[in-house]
Amino acid sequence: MSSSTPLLAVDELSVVFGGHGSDEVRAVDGVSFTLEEGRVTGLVGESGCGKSVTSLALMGLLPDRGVRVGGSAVMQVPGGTADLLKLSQRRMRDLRGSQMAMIFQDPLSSLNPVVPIGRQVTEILRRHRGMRGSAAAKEAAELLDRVGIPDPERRLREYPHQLSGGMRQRALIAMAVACRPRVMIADEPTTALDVTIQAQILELLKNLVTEEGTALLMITHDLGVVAGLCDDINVLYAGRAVEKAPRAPLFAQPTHPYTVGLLGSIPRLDAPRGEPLTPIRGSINDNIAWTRGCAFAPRCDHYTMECLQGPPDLVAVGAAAGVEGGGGSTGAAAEHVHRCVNPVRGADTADRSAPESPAAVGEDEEAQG
Amino acid sequence: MFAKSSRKPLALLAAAAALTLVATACAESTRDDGGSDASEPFVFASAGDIKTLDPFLTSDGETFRYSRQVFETLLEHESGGSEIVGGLAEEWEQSEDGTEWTFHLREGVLFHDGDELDAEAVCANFERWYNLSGGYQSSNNSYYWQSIFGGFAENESEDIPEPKFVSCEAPEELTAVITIDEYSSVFPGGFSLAAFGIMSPSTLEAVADAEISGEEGNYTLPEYTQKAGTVAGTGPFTVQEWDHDQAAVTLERFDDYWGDPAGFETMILRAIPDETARRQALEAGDIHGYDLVAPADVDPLTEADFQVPTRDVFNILYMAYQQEANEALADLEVRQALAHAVDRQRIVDTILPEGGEVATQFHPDTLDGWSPDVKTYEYDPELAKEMLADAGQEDLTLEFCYPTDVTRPYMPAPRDIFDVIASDLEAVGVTVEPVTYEWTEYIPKTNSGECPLYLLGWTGDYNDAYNFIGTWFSGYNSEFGFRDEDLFAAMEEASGNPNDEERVAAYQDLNEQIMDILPGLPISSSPPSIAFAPNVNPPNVSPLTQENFAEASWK
Amino acid sequence: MPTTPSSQNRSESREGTKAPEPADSRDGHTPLLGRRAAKVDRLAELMGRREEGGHGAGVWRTAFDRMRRSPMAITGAVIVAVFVVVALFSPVIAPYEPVAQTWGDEVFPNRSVFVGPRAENWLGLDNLGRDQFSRMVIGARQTLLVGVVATLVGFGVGALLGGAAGAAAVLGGRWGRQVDNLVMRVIDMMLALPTLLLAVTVAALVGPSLTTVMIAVGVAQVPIFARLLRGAMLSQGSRDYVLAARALGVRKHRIALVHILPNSLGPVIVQSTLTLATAIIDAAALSYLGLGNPDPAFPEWGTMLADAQRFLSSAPQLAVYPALAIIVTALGFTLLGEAMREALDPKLRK
Amino acid sequence: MLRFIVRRLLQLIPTLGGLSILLFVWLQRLPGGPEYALLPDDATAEQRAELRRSLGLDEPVMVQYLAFLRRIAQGDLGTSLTTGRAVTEEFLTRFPATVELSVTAMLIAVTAGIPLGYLAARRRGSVLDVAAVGGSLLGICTPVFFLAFILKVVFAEKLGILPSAFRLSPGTNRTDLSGLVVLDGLRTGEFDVVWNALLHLALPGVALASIPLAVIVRMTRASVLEVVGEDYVRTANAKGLHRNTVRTRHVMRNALLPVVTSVGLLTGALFSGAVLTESVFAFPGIGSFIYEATQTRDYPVLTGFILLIATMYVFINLLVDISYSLLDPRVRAQ
Repeated sequence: MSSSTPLLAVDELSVVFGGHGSDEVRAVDGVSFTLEEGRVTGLVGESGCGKSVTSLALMGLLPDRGVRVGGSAVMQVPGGTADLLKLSQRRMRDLRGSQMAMIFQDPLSSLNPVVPIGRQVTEILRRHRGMRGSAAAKEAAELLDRVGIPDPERRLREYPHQLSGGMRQRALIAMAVACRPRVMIADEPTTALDVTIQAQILELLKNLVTEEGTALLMITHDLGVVAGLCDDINVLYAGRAVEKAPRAPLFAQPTHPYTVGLLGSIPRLDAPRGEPLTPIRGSINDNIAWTRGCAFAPRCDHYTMECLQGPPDLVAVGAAAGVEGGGGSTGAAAEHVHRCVNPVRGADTADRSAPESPAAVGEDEEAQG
Repeated sequence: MFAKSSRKPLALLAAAAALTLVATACAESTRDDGGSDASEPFVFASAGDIKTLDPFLTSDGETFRYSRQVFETLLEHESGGSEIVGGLAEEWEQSEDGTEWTFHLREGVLFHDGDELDAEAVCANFERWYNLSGGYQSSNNSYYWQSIFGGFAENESEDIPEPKFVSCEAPEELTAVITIDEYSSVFPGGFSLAAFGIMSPSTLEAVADAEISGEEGNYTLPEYTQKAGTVAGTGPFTVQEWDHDQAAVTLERFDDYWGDPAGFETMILRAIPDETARRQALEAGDIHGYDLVAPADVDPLTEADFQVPTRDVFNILYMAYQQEANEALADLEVRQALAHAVDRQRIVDTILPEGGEVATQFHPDTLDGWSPDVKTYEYDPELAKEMLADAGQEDLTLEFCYPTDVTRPYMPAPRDIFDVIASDLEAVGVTVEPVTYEWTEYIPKTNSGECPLYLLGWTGDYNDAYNFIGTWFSGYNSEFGFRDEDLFAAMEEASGNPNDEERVAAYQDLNEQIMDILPGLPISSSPPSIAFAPNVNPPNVSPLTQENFAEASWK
Repeated sequence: MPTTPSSQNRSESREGTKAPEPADSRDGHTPLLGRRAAKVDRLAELMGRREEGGHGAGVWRTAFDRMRRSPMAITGAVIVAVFVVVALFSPVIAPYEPVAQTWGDEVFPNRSVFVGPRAENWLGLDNLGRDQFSRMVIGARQTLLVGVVATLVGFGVGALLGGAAGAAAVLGGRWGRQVDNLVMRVIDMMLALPTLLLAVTVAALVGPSLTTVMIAVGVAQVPIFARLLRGAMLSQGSRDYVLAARALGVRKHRIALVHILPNSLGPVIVQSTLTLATAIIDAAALSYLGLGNPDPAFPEWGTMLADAQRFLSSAPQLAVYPALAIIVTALGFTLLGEAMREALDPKLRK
Repeated sequence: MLRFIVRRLLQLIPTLGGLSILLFVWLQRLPGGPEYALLPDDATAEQRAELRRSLGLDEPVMVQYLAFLRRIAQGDLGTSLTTGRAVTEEFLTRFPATVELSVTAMLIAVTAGIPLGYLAARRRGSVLDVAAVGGSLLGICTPVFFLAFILKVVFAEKLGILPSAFRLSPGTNRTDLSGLVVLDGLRTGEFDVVWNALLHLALPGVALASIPLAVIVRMTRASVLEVVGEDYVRTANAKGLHRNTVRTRHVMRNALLPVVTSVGLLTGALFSGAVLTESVFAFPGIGSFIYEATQTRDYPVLTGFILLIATMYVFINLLVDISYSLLDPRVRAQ
């Protein structure tokens, strides 16, 4: 992370749903990261961990009522910087689509079923680039062509239900890149697609980043996607970052049990035959409030009483557990940080965790019951 | 984002909606509050649309209200009364035996189409009626002819009575002589019936070929009866249009009328079936008068300056005992017990319009033939219980019919009257099983004798006792279901007696006989009300409900 | 560090966790097994409160829980409960005979003299001197009867038709689809007849009576129930569990009766509640058209309202009481039905 | 598109055929058979037999049914027992009034209902929303005839600002082209007639609109709430489109689809409501005529009108389906 000022610096972002005291839910809780030109930053975690909420908060697309957003997200915009979380709705509308764009998970439901594709592409050109009529249509066709949709003129007249899944996602990407935004957020862009199409779409995204120098925030639960695309990775659990690191160290030396667990959930070709997978037990719902301890503790094989004494802080890997001071640091000093008092130690990550698990399961009757 | 947006297009939509509402709902500033403009049409609401433009074909009161303004009869009733006076005939006389009626017609009477009235024209009408065939011979299409003049020249069905009409001759231009086969007290009253309105010779020519097609119960009336333009009478109004779509008949003043010209240039008769809706329409200024005012509405209307003249009493409401429908009713003691059980005074006091009174006999006291000496049946539930016990009918169960959704001049709020009587009967231990029919079904059901107890009444057509008691008790009648040959014979004899005094005495005697055998319980006679807007000079109201609207005008 | 919401919370909860600390420290000296148990206990304690939310509870249970918190459902349920209680115990509640014209000599409708509320007659007298309160109370029973029977007619016939069509469509193969098609055409036909018009015609042709009203209103609801149940069964039929049951060789009619039908009844039950409201209103309309119950011994709100409209200007209360009763009762059933629908609708449950 | 319409038209055949069978059976199954309904009660046995012969009731059922169909096809639905005119003629003279009233009611319901439902959805939980939802529930639960009555008492009887009865003030002269008073008046330039007719339409129109209005408000609200949460609305917002573009092209365009369908289904409720509303306001349409027919048991009118209304209702829904398919490309594709 050598460049001077990041394109978008997110600091202590928090999103609270519910508001009126009763059932307050902290969906995102003090998440910080940066996006830089030409780099891909990943937000990884199971569904429900706060990834999508983070992206929607940055785009200003969360509903107005019943939501409190805290922290800051300073972005380089033409003529200076702006905190996305504090901009007026009107200003955000101007930025969305032109400076920042978003690609959504389900391409079918994300396209208006009763409006032709062409209209949905040209409306953004008209809005931000003032193009109309045939000029807009021509540009739209070029955009579709650029994202790899064959016979774009015909497709422009068609409706979303007439397109295949991959085609729809390409159309959505075409809309996202229509105004050459500087920041692009892709929220699980490949989850709903076939594997072969997934690869094509990822390739397309990768090319766009390298060609345009766009900063891409990649939100996914798929570690394969992360490994193939992301430069920096943030692992989120229950609304907080539990580990963050550049790609290489994270895959080589995951330290947070959750990250380890995620990696352990993937079948590996090089694993010995007959060796069981080591999934994380339970679901994202089996957690406790961060304020009471580590939210992951109920699912963690390594937790101790210490984990339940209060919220652990984000510290640089290697720092002693419980030592204060690393919290909130986002600078270059701590490239690899985690939020754990009982980190997994050692080098050969995934393989290591494997033998430990059965023992743990055997001891704890609730694990599989 | 979504929730804080500006509202321009929506505001437009909302504005459009508001405009529509305003356009439809905003007050009518130019609304007439009076009717001072003489050319403004006078609108009168009746309970139903007319059935036909030719009154001969119907027995429907709403049609007659129209036809009395357009057609005239040989004889009429005095304005506001029930005495028979000259109509198209200035004078008339009957032969000794009462079979020959000579009419001296008014001079210079013009039909609406320009024809002149003469004896030929009168006879042409009677000859036409007498010679009708096909669908016209159905009792549905010639009810009054059959009840007054019997059958036709050639009866096509055995059910049709023998003709009483013999001939109509015109010995002089303005003298018509009508011959019938024997005297009956229905004459001369029968000549005043609205069904026998005289039409112009040209009209008769035009309709000579008109036929009633279709089957019994499913007749299609000829076009001349449905569309204005063909029929022409001599009345103060001409019929301009019958708008089926609006259920409205438009009448125009006939400027060449022989008598005083009509007070209104235009008069519209319009149907509003619901009595409350009629009152509201009058209050809202949509109409200027209506008939059959509910008793409860009389006071509020009067307080609000509307005019509610009361007609004289010329009707009877009764509860009939059909003796064949329930054996118990064949026992005189039971009939009497039921009579003692009903508090008729309460019905008169609380439900009927002011001016109503308890009836002692099947005959209003305003008509000759009423007897002061009939047997009376006081309200006495204890006595009623005793009598029922004597008759061995402590557990009597009776079906009791009443009509729904109808108001008759003699019977406002049938259901209320039924409720009161039923509760009185229950109080003396009779179990009442209520049965209801719509009016059009009620008449055939009660006529054919299916109801043991039922409410019905009668408004007189003309001034003769026979029009009341003769209607019911001149022979076996399935409405009452009893045979009393002495009574029937006496009735026929009285009716055939051309001597007025003897006849009246005979009727008084008959009334006493009837109340002794008690075929039903006369309940009341009550004056039906009619209402007019404050700015109308109303016509003289008629006990026969035969108002002549030519007498009315704007104030 | 700025006092963001998160940091505030953190300090709060630290205080909150202090209380159980002694227990934890004592555990520090206990053997391994005990320590583990303590860990589990502590965890259970921390997670404890979320268990009540209950993920294991059935659809109906969760729906009920949701309804308990919905003001709409509570209002509706209270109205319906009051109505049903009044209807069931009406002879006990009514102070007088509803048909006794006890005060008949005090009311003069022909002179617009009416008697309003007073000590012995809480709602005054009607136009024939009967106690209005007693009539209203007894009327509740008649109204309930009409509503329930009409709904049962609609439900019964409709469920039979719709259930047969649905079962045939889901399980019957080609024959089944044809049966379904036939039944649905019949239902389409019935749907093409506007409900009240259908009821009016039936009532006009059969003659006015309480039975007529109940049948007419009920018949008008048949196609709605039929369509609803068929639709629900079709959507259930395409669920995986049906496929699984078939794969396991469960007999077809057993699948239909034991699996599909019970799972499809939700919307139909909701509709029954809503239909009760419709039935009460439609019955009132039929009474207004003169096709209602002619027997004054059994006062019914619709008849009372229709009958009292003629006194609206001189004694508005006579019409207003039954009108309000009808509106409030119908509202009660509608609120309850809508709340049930919302509670059961997975789309709205988010 | 054409194929779609043709297919829908073909689907109508069984429905209408079934309807005719239903009515035919009805006619046959009438208590005592049609000869009892058509003849006075005191008719003789010979008269009944004669009628049976003349109605062809002694023929085989299939022959009778075909004859019945032939008569329907020729527009012969019998003759009214009370007026003696052909049922079809009665229907046609009264139909324009009901069309005018229904269209007015529908216009009121749509122009007021959609914006209201939209605003209620947008300000969910606000006073407006509670009022709109509560009001529409109340609207559904209030008997139409009672509402009509109250409107009449307040605006016609007490305030006296609106007429309480009829389609036009009696005696209004107008040129009749189609029976549709407002349209005719606009075409001939008789604007006083138009105004007069609108005043007469106001109260019955509002009364008749109550139920469709309530339904449309609730549907629009629910539909908007659902659509607002859809992904494509989020996409549209993420594109930075203007609010109005999002609102019209993305939200309303989709939210109104179910409302369009409901408009078709609501015409049924309109016909039912017309019976009540027209009779309260003495509005001379088919509704008040049906009301009178129920009073007089005018059997041919009742069955004939029911058949015509049902047919019309089927065709209106066909039109709605077609317009729906124009609005929703997904339906067209199937």
